[in-house]
Amino acid sequence: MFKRILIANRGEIAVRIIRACREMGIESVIVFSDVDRRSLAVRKADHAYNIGPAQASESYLNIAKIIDVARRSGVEAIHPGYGFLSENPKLPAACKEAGIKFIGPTSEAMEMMGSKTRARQSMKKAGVPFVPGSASGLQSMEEAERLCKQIGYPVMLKAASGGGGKGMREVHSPSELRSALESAQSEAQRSFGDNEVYVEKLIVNPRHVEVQILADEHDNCVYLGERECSVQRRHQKVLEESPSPIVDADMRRRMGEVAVRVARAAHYTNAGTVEFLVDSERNFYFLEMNTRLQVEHPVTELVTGLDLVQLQFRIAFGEPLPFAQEDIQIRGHAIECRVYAEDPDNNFFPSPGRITRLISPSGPGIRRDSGMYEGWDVPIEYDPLLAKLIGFGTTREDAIHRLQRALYEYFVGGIKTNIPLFRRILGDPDFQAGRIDTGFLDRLLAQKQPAFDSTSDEVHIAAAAAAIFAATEPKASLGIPNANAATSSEPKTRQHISGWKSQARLETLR
Amino acid sequence: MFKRILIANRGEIAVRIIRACREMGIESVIVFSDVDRRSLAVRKADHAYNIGPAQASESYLNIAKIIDVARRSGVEAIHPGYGFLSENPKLPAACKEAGIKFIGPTSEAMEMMGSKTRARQSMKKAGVPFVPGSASGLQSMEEAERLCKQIGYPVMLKAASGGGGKGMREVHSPSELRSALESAQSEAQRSFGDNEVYVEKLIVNPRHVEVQILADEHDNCVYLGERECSVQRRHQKVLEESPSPIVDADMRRRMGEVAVRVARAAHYTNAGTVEFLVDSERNFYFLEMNTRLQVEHPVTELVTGLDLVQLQFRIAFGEPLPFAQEDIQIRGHAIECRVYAEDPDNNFFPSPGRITRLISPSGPGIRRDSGMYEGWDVPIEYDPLLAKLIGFGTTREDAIHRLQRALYEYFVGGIKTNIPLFRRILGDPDFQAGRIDTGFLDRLLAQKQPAFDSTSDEVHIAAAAAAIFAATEPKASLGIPNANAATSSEPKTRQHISGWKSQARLETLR
Amino acid sequence: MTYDVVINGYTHRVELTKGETTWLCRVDEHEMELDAVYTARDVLSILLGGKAYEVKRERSLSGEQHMIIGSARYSSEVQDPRSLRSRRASGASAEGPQKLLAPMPGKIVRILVHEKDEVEAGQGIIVIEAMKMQNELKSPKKGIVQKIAVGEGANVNPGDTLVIVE
Amino acid sequence: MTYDVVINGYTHRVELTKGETTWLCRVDEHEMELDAVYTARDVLSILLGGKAYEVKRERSLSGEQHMIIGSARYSSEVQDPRSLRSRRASGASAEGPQKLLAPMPGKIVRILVHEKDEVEAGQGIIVIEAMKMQNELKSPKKGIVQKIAVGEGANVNPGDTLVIVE
Repeated sequence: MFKRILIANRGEIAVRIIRACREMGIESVIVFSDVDRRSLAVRKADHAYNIGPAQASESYLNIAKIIDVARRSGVEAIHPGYGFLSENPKLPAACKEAGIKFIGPTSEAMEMMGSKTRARQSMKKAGVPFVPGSASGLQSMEEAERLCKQIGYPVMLKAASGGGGKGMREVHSPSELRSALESAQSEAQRSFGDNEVYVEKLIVNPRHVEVQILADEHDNCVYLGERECSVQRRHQKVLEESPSPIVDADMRRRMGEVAVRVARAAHYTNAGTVEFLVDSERNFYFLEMNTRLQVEHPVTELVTGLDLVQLQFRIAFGEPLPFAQEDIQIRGHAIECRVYAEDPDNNFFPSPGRITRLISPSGPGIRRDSGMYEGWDVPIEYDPLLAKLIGFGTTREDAIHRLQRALYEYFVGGIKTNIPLFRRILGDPDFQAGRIDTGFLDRLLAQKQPAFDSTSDEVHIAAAAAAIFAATEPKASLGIPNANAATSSEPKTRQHISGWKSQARLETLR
Repeated sequence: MFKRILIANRGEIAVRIIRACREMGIESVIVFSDVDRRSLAVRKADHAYNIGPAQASESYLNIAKIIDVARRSGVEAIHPGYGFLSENPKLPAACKEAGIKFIGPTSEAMEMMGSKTRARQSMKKAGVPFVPGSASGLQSMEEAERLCKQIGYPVMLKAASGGGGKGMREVHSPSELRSALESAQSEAQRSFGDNEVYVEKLIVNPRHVEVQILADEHDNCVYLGERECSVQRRHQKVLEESPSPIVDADMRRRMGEVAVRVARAAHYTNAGTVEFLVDSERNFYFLEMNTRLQVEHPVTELVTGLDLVQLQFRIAFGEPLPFAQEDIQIRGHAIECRVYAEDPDNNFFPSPGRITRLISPSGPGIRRDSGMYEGWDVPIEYDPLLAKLIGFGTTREDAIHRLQRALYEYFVGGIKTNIPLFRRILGDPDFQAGRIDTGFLDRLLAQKQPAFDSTSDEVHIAAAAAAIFAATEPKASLGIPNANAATSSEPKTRQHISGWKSQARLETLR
Repeated sequence: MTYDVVINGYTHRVELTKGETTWLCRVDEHEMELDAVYTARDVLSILLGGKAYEVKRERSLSGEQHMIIGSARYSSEVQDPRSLRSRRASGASAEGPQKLLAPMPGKIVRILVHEKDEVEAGQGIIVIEAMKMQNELKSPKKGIVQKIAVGEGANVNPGDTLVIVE
Repeated sequence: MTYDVVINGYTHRVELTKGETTWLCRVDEHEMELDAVYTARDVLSILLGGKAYEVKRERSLSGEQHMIIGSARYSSEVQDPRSLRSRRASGASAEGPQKLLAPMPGKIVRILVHEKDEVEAGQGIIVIEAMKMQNELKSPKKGIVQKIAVGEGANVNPGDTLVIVE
């Protein structure tokens, strides 16, 4: 196995990969930006190198710096995690040039899948089912109008190099087309440095179901069941589960076989995910392939009993898959909650800052993949994902109750998180019945919250407790007394910002 | 399902049961002694009642007080956990009288299994394999001498109402018999209020393998695979795993079928465990039946995907088992470490006191069932079990590496724990090869530790770090600044004891 | 001690008296004898009769405070009735011109109104990008856009005035 | 600053100089420039060149201190060379009569020696029960049992003298 590898990422996924390294006896090398010196990943890694300022473009997105550290630290391979450079074919290319193994697919496979339009073309050949739409980028407003008319409204505009919902626009009538196209193109340009946009038939309230595949370098490829990812906000996944409430054994086999066909058509290797749209008749259409480890990979690990990151290492090292398709058994049900630093009471605004108090759930059926700890400052520069809380149960109902219990225990102080949102989702009758689609969460958030009874016993306890806190901890500090720098390298900016922030919040709240 | 139940226990198992209640929508009622006011169980329960002073005899062992609270709080059932009253037939009897459901077997089944000698007699009828020995308690020294001669030395003396290794003595020659018998009888009297002792052939370095069974009240009974519990210190289990490295599918079926026969012979209901001794030829002999939930039940939960406590509730409520024997599938491997408050460097002396720092492991394949938290004072009056760390892996090797990684992360400050012991066990070649028996741990502890290199880089870092701590936190307190009483009800004694303790330790260390 | 405690917008009068080992506590008309102990900073274990509550205090740097009891989350503000300051702090109104301030550091990616436009309370006014998310800031009140203080593409700090609605 | 740091019984001379953002640190003959920051009380993150170490300080109420680095655990004692006190504290010897003290609260269940018995260092002397465990206390030195200060069945507090070995 590899002796030493580099992790070109941060946050919970960097910690996840470091843990897999330790379990396999591989030395981990982490790179970090100035604001991540105290990150949990740096605490846990065997080696750590600063690669510059907070801005990702000058650190986590800078291939030259990462390859340089890889050379200096003498690693044999690089794991990109998700986000950042994970789907940028230039990284595997640079690795190849430097004689370092990239833990993921080849740059060719990545490039092909990275461009939605090129992917469509080759997948068509492989006989993969598709949502009707333009097989290539829109060259002009005129072409767009013609195609949309021909496909029929509503349609969806998508960035060819897009992902994570950026550069996507729904268009319900010809009148909306021009502005939608322009903003989609500008967002695509801003997000991916490529303004190519294509058009697809819009399937109203589809489900988003994806299939995990693993392909080794000896022509073996298996599917590990599906993940239901329909609970989304602004095209961002919020909660995922496996198996999907609507997928039975037969549909699982059919989707899995298509997914394997997709992977083979792209000569794909290592772990990948094939995303499908599923309509109300349970027809599924190929959406795209994600050429990396997914945020939500743990739900698949819990129902298959496998470790995907360890398997990624084995595949990259050239080992054949240790099992065949028929050895894969799905057992039980797993659900993942993505805990974000955002304020559900205030339009889900980002909520960076110091975590002053952290009480984490544990116990039966609970897995926690976290990048935070008490006393840590959540930086303002990066994605707000703090941790993933995953619940396993014998049945879907058990898994829901597990998570409700765990959320009951979970407490993050100092910053806002979306933990209350998950209490709402898991308690919703439609969710509990498995009646979810990509419109589910918006509908839920539009609902009125149940009326509040200001005379309940619990309210009296809350009032009494607030008074007791005030009487006994009048000016207890928000900081962690001893969690300061041994040297005076504490970033001053943070305090400054906090000061501003509090004033800002107070005034806007008026 | 029950609306409300009472938990007649404390520590991690009380928390475990409270969590199961919350997941099933059952209100939990906890009882606590004066020193447990701040226990994690009281924090998490829905209702909590003080039942008196620290001494178990006046609180957790006091049936009258517990039944009284059960009546006042209007519970429908009582879960005894393990230890304390869990194997005392008087509790189910008192429950029956009070019209409260006991979550466990009937007092009759418990009584029959509680007396090793009576158990032997009826199991003999059921054709259960036995270690040769006296079927009844020893009446006199003369009878003891005659029987031991007839069985042949070495022999083992055992308390008839015993458990947890108390009242057990090995006897290797007639000359040792008298003193061994006397001390076994006195310890049995002290521990169980019953000095009955019987004798068995001593199987040298046996394995200790037990089978989990579940029996509902509709005559269904299944086995859930086995647990290997051979890693013991002074007959106390330290680490358990499932499956056992030496049990194959055929042996599992044969042991399971015997276990079910044992349960049926005793008209047993709810969860129980049948313990076997296994000799070097993999013959297994019935040892005893534990008529309660076991400390080590989580390893079975991880490899079966079931929740034993939730199933206990269902069975006690009168539901039939939701599955048949053929539905049970064992997948993967799980290992449990029992984290005790004891000092491995100092003869495993108990180490109560305040937990000043707690960093707990999490992430893939790690389950933590804990009764401790940072700032909590571990009381001196009870069993030193603080928490259970359970690792799951696709294979036994994976599970070992998981736990090694988790122990790498685990940190408990302020008191001593046996965490370093597990690092030794999991790193031992014999353990890794599955070559373990009840003598394994004593042999391991007798081994010299590898020589220490005082010039390694890590030693220099340790020295530098110690100096930096001294330079930057010269008199940092051991207490948790804000974790003091809102009212002045903090037990004074603790500080007093701590003061004494430190002095005592210092002097004895000379 | 006496406090006015605002829970989810409803004000309660709380009278606290510290007893030997418990708190005598009067909330509005309700007398309660609470056994309350800290188990950690910001975490109280409270027993009332047989009922057990774990109350966690959630504080954000903005000064907001919530009481978490199990799955329920109550916004709470504690006022000392004798203190004028807190009175004033809570006595804010929507009269007069309102500033729309940047709630977080970020970049202005779109401005959705022009000066002199009429806007509804809650209408989207400006889009700011932070933590890789685009967030729409809404008008604090119904009125006229008096001034737009920033341009698209500008980087703003928390507290910067973005727009004034008259 | 200069310290004598005893790691697992071996004394190292440590010279510390606080730099701008790092510590210049000389351990015996080794010069190191350490980037050391606290991530929590008793937890240091240390970078040396590319190597990363998390060092956790384990302190027990008895005053013992260990440095935990990954799976390794080093007993450590820090002495200020100028301080006599620490010298004396560390300069303990096994000369003269030694008291065997109760290390924990508990109950004496068995006494294994008699006064005037000769005992080896490490020989079992007395059995005490606490936290539901029986623990055998061993002789601190080779010598003669001078006095047995407790009887079987007695309850003892930490620090109580149990036996004196001459």
